[in-house]
Amino acid sequence: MQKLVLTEEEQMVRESAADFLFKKAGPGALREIRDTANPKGFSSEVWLEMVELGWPSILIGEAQGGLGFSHVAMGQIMELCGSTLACSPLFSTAVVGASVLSLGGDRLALLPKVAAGNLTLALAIDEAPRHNPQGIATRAVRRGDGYTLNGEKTFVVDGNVADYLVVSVRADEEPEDVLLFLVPRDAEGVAITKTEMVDSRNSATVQINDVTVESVQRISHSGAGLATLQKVLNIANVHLSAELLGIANECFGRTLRYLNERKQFGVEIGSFQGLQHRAAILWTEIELCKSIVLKALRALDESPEHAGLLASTAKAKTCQVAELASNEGIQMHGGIGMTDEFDIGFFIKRARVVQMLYGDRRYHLNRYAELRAY
Amino acid sequence: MQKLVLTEEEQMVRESAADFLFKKAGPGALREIRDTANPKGFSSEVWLEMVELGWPSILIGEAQGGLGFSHVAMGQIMELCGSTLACSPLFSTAVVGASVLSLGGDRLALLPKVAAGNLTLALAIDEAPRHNPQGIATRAVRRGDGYTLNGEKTFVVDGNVADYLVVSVRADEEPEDVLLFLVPRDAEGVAITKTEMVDSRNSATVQINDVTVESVQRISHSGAGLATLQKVLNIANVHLSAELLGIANECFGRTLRYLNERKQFGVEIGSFQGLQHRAAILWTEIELCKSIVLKALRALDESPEHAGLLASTAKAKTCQVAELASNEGIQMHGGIGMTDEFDIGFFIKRARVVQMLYGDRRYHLNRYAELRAY
Amino acid sequence: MRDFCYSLVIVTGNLWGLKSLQDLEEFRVSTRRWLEENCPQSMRQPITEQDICSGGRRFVFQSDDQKLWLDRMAERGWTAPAWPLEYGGGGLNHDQAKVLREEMASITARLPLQGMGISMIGPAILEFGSDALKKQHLPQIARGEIRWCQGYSEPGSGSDLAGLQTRAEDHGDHFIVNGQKVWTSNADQADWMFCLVRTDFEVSKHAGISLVLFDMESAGVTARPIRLISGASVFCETFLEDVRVEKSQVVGDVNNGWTIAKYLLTHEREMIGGIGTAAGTRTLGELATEAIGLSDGRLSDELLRTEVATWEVDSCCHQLTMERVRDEMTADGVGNTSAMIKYYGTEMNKRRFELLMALGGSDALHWKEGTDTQRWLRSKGNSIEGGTSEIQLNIISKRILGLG
Amino acid sequence: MRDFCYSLVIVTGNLWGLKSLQDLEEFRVSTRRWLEENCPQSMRQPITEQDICSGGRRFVFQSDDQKLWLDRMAERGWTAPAWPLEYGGGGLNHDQAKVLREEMASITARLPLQGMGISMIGPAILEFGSDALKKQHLPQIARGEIRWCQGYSEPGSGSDLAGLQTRAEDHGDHFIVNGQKVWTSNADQADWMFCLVRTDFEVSKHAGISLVLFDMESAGVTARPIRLISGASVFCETFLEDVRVEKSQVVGDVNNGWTIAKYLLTHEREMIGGIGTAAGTRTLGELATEAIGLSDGRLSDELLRTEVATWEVDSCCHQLTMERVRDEMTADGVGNTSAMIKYYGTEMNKRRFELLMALGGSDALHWKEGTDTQRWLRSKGNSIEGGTSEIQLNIISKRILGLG
Repeated sequence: MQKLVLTEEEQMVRESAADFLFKKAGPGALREIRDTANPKGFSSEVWLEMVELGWPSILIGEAQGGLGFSHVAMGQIMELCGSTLACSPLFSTAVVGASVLSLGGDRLALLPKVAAGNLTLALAIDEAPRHNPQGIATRAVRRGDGYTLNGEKTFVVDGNVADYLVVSVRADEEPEDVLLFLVPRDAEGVAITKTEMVDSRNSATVQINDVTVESVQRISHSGAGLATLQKVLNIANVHLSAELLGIANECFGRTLRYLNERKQFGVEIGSFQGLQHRAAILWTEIELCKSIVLKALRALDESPEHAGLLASTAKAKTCQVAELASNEGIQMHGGIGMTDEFDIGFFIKRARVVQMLYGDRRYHLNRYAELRAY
Repeated sequence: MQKLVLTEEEQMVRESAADFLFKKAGPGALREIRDTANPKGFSSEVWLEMVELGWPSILIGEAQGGLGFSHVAMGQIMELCGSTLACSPLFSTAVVGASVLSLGGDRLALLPKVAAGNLTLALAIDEAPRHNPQGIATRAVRRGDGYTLNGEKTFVVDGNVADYLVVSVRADEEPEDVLLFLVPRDAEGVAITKTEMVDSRNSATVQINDVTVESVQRISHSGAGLATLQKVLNIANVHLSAELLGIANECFGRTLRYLNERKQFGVEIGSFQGLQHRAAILWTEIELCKSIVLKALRALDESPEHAGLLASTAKAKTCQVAELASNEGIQMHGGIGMTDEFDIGFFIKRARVVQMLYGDRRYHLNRYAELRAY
Repeated sequence: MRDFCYSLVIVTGNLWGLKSLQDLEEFRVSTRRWLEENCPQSMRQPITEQDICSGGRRFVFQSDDQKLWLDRMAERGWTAPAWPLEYGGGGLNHDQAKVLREEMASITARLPLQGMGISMIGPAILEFGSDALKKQHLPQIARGEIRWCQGYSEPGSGSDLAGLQTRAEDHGDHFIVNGQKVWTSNADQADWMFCLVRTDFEVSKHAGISLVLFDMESAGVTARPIRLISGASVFCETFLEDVRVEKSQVVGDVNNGWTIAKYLLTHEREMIGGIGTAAGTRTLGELATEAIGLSDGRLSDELLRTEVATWEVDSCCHQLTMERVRDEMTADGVGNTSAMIKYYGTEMNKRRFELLMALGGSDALHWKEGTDTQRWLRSKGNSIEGGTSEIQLNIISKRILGLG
Repeated sequence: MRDFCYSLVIVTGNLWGLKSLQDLEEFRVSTRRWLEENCPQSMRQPITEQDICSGGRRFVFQSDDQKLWLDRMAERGWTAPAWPLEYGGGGLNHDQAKVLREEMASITARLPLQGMGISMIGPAILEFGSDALKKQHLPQIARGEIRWCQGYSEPGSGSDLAGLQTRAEDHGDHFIVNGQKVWTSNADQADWMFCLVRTDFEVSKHAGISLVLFDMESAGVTARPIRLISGASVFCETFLEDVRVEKSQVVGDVNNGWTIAKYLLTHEREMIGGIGTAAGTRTLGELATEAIGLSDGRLSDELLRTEVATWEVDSCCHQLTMERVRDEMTADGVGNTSAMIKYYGTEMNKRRFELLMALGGSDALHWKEGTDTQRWLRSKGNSIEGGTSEIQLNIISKRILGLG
């Protein structure tokens, strides 16, 4: 069993990612995207550089033109995307999209394009405001060799910019399973509405009206759609946990610096034990998050049979701590933390979106208990 | 609507009770009862003085030889019994027992005896470790004019000393309702086992083997047993909330004094902001308890239709705060708080018993939500 | 039995109490009748932020009814029910004022006028001001003619309010004021400011402060709105450059401003503490039922069900505590207990909005003006403005618990 | 791609790493075989408090197997696997010691010997002691011949450990010690004490402390057990009256005891922090299922279900953190992070017992020796002994976060 420390190469990935992201994709970049109402929701320049760094190819096998590197390495990048609030299609394409295609097995041919950064994807699964991957009203009706799809999806991250949508549906002929289809964003009958989000990032609702798909667009083997989706969601949630860790950690770091700078009553506010103890507790909670996130990432690489339980453990814990860290961050910054001019507000906004995506703390605590059979 | 302050006479009851209880029935008295393994579990002298003060007659109507005074007044006494850890049959007899008989309606003739302190009662309803007043396996089978009872009851407070037990049973002829019977403790077929409790107070398990009761021993009107029991439990839980408030308040008061006395690092530990803020939060929570307890007591007197919701609100809140106050009490006392020699340990022990009796925080939060229809 | 029976005798003998209860009942009946006849139907709807009548020179009434209701209430002095009649108030005693509140609540009558004038500087002038100041300002406030803002915080002095640096130089019959205030609510809308300034730099920081009043149209006053994480806000930065303030406009004595500031902070705390109760709106349980539905009569997410019930229990206890504190109120007001009300109320409000966010799911993450999403972000400021939660806990531990 | 691909090259080239992994694998195989052959079956049962072998002059073995297991392990030095061979240890490196732990765990082999000697004073003597002290004490500890207790706390110095007042007067080749210690675990059972004493009253409080060793049978040593809220305890008050301590029994230099004390406190914290994990016993989820049952596959109390799951999630994260901290460990040990382990572990243990109390209902309120009820009360002391939670938070905020 691997030790719970980064290997040398994982550490190098982390350092080079930090180097790049803090320089090019920090909160200032997000502010610019928001204030210029950039319709793409990310900087093409930043994304191109990520591609050049090989990030979209990390999780893709060498046979499909990828690096076949580890979830642990990708998780370091995701954590730092949390710390910097970097906007890009990386998560939806290189984590979620690449995993769907790899695990689905039937559309491997697209993977080299993903690895090369020439194709972006978005997962369109939820239909209600609260995550429920099995609550699918979208229907597939068999028509000749293909299907006709009808339904509506919400909270589709990057749905407004991705080349392809991965859409979950149910067919009357296989009511127990979930079918996953690859649908071009510009297919006839697909209507996309970008949603203005609190974190100023991309999300969309997708209406699917009589959209015709061929059998070849189906991603999952017959009978394996639900299992594939669950595996993808485990992967997604572990990487979201890494992002939440990054958010919490950066919120805390900024707060700690402020505690050492801001003076009231003639002394640094960090000299007040009331704040010290809260900072110490928060630091401890973040240390716990570091451990579970690393463990869950390793499990994706080495023991996927534990990935479900560890994914829910990690998401439940990081949701709790990111909420605490972002709330404490604002409170300890005082009035200045409430102003839009100051960056700390961007972190609480992003935190809540990541918390909610693919299940919040409550969802994953419940799932944890279910997986533990109680 | 009455103001949320004590009336002059309620205040006088409170003061005279404090006067008596702190002098005669404090933790020292409890310690003596424990260390001498007093089989009665209370001091007869203290109980006689309570009788002389008229306490058992407070909730009994004037027509039945009582004072017909208020729940608010009785609640002050219960709160102070919490603060002093006073042992006596007051709660089981003068709060619960008197209420059962008054509300049941069929056995009013016993009330003058209760009012005069000549008869004690104990409520025997629970059969499992966690409160569930409707989970009754004890059966009543009709036999001639009376019934034969069989079953087993647990956590029967004062069951080892009371003259009469109030036993809840179900009969096949009225499966929907609960029947309440008055059973003499020394009736044939009743076997009482005193339980050693963590708070060194009285509790017992009661085995009921072919116990014959006459119809006249039935307390509740036909079809009204469950409703009576629920009303009694509302009353009981409000007064237990008052006791929990007293426990929390006294724990806090003792802790506050210790914070101002104990020196470490050359200063009083109460000068550390980390402890100050926790003390301030605890004080605030206790203030909230004072409000809900007073409101719930008033509701028993003035608007019993709200008593159910307010009883569960009060119990849920006071359970939470008594747990917090007793835990913080020990922690802030440090090592000395862990020694048996010091009194603070008696409070945490008593708190957990009162918390559990007739439903803990979880039970009452759930009941609150049910009563609010969600 | 001794003390106990004795006390019963006293009660029965309380005939004076009964008499005053009768008077109060008559007042209730006449008040109810008057409200029924004079409160326009449109002023009996639950009030939202946009419906508030804040008065002032620039205020534009949203309807004739709104103006009518203000005028009728102001005529009776019921915009400020407890102020003396001579200063435009209603002259009601504590119990009568409570009856008026209850009767207005029973027909959900809106408050005819709200703001810093009625709630903050009015009571302070009444308590500490000269007779001239009372005559000048109170009737204008009660009639809703002048809107006020509060100049307290500065960039360098937030929690440490007494560390303020705005400087007032003595020029004989007037001061010249220079400095910067932040978090001035509605400074860009208000007509007058009550403002803490330093009039003596030589003494200890609490001793050299004065409370002064000036017109916002005075030369040298500039207000600039602040954008918050929740979007546009009522807060401003206010710059004061050589602003002339007459000495007659000092409330109380020069260099005695800190006493009045503390008095006002108590009022403010109590006001903000009430925020957690959100009266008149639907309960959290109802909102939860609507958002996520019931299954078998229970909210369909068990964790949220528990959290909602816990919140409602705490909220009920907090509301009752505000009621109890008011009922126990002495002539000095609620005093330091307002720190508890403020602390707990703002924490409750933050918890409430976190729960609303959870109930709303991804829908609650949409960014739109005037939504709960913005109010959720805005709620984070509740435990900062008007004295942080940490300051409230300091007040409780030092002034109430005697620690440290 | 640059850095990234470069790094891949490095890994492939790490042949040395592979070689050492092979060695480790061989060590694992031989260890497994030896344990299989030498660990008595009865020593492969989960261990409870009563089964612990603490050694010492007065220790009575509970079985022949217990003695056999101790002797066999002591012979290989595996009672203290990482100590040098010359002092009776096993001479294993960090990775080998981990393998030994893992292999023992895989057959649930009990620790052959536990106590203050192995965990606390042994490592301290190894780090700070003279060669004579090492030769005198370490082999005896490793063979389980001498049991130790720790004389740290005093009635007046709990959290402020450095404020201790026990006085050691210099008498040339020895000290005469006078004072009182409290919370001395097993003082009435132990053979020797390691004890903090003040050897210089003139200097700052941290500078005048020494760590001395003495036999508990020395004249003037009296130990008296303390009764706790949870019943009988291993703790004692220890009175020291004119106790003679040889100067050769000072660990490290005179007046340098505080350095060693801090080192030992780190060890202690880490040990106590592990308490929250309760390895080898059933999970809280299993206990909950047994106590309150399932309905529709869910624990029949939804609130407890949530609380149990929350606890298990936190516990998993805490265990992984202990693992991670150990994996990251440098030559200096885990250092100040032990404060986090101690703080969180003890809070977890308290939460666990509160949940067990709730699960047990009224049955858990019965007062019997050796039950979870007593353990629940005992757990309250976890966040006090070995440095309170508040002290741990101070350590974190000052030494790790650099606050104040």
